[in-house]
Amino acid sequence: MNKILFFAHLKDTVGEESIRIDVSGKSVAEVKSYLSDKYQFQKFDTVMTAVNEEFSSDDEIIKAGDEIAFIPPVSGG
Amino acid sequence: MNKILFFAHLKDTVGEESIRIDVSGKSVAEVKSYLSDKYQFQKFDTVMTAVNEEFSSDDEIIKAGDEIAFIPPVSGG
Amino acid sequence: MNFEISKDPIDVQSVIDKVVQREAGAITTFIGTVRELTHGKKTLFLIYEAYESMAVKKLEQIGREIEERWEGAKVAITHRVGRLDITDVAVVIAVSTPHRADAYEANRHAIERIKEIVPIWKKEHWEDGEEWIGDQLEKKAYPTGKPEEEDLHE
Amino acid sequence: MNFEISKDPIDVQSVIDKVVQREAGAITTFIGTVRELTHGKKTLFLIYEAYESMAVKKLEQIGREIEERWEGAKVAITHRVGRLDITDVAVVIAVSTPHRADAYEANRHAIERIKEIVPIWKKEHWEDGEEWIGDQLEKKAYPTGKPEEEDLHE
Repeated sequence: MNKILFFAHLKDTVGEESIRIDVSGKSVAEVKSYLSDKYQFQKFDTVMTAVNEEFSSDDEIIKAGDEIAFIPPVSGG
Repeated sequence: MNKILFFAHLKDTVGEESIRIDVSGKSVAEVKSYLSDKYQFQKFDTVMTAVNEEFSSDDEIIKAGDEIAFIPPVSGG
Repeated sequence: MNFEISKDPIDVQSVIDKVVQREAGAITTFIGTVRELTHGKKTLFLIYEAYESMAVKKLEQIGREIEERWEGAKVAITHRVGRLDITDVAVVIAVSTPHRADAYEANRHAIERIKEIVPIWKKEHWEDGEEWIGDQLEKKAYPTGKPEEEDLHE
Repeated sequence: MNFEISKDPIDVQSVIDKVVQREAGAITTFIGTVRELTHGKKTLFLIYEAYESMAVKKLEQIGREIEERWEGAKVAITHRVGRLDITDVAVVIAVSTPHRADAYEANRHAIERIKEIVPIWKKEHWEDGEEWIGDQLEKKAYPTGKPEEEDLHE
């Protein structure tokens, strides 16, 4: 099982801070594509992905228990 | 009459913060030369002069009541 | 804890206190405050949200970057989350160094990097609406050493 | 009173408070502290002395320079005098501006100008002696628009 976190406009779109689904064995790109289709995310091409709190590339393969977060362009400071 | 102020190493050399003498009609350069001879100031060539709290040039002429200050290289901050 | 996300108002002095050192002659702070007008539009208030655990790690990374690049530098950063009104303090960055030029440069590096890699977002609230703000640097902000998304798409 | 010479310890927050403005998104501070080692020599404590009335005028002049050059900038500076121990705060410069790059540059301008034109001096006390320090910029610091001494000598 994997926890998937949403922030900012993605959270508003999903209506939840996080969901739990099993995506182990899939690549980050596959997970992004699946969720983008499911939720009809806007501006998803500028969204980065973090796996276990570290930025990841799209070809990283998800393992069981990995926490995945989608990171829209940040605006802190 | 004029008040003449000394700071930092000049004050230590003179042994006083200020003296009162009449130097009206003299130029800043003349006053500097006179006091430098009198007190045997060290490193006096890098000392600036302020007349009434504003930096002055050596050819400025002192008027009665002017306050003159000798400003060694500053080291605030 | 030199790197924090805080739900409460930030006490500037307490951030400064973390970087005081006998070897330092200079401390710079950057205090980001909520500005009323941006591009002529009047902000009423902001909401800041963070991926808190990762944000702390990224702030720590920025601290390490600075301590490696500017000798003798010490860094502390606190970023606020939640609702902030005009003039409220969103972030405090304190950097101490032996010499002053470094304290300015290292501090500037910290705020630029926060705007690139730290997972914190702000939602601006105006009289006529609200919006999550992104991409403030007006470029896509990918972390160093990671390929661009485009390069990964087939 | 945004420009002060103080015999008492400086409260950093109170200097910051003077530059808070609704139009500002950034406040930078520079805090000059007493460093233990300079060129490998161990300082025990410092004495700062000022030509106070002129020093305040020169700080005000620096404030005007900044407000003319960086749009929307607001400045406050307090410099301490008297005996200061290691890590004590000698000067606090706070600058607020609408945009952050200006806040760093304007603040840096302030400290450089303080070291050029503000009549304040420090005496360093070491284990084996004491000395008035001058000419920290390692150049003669003549005020803008005034001829050099050499040019005036016959």
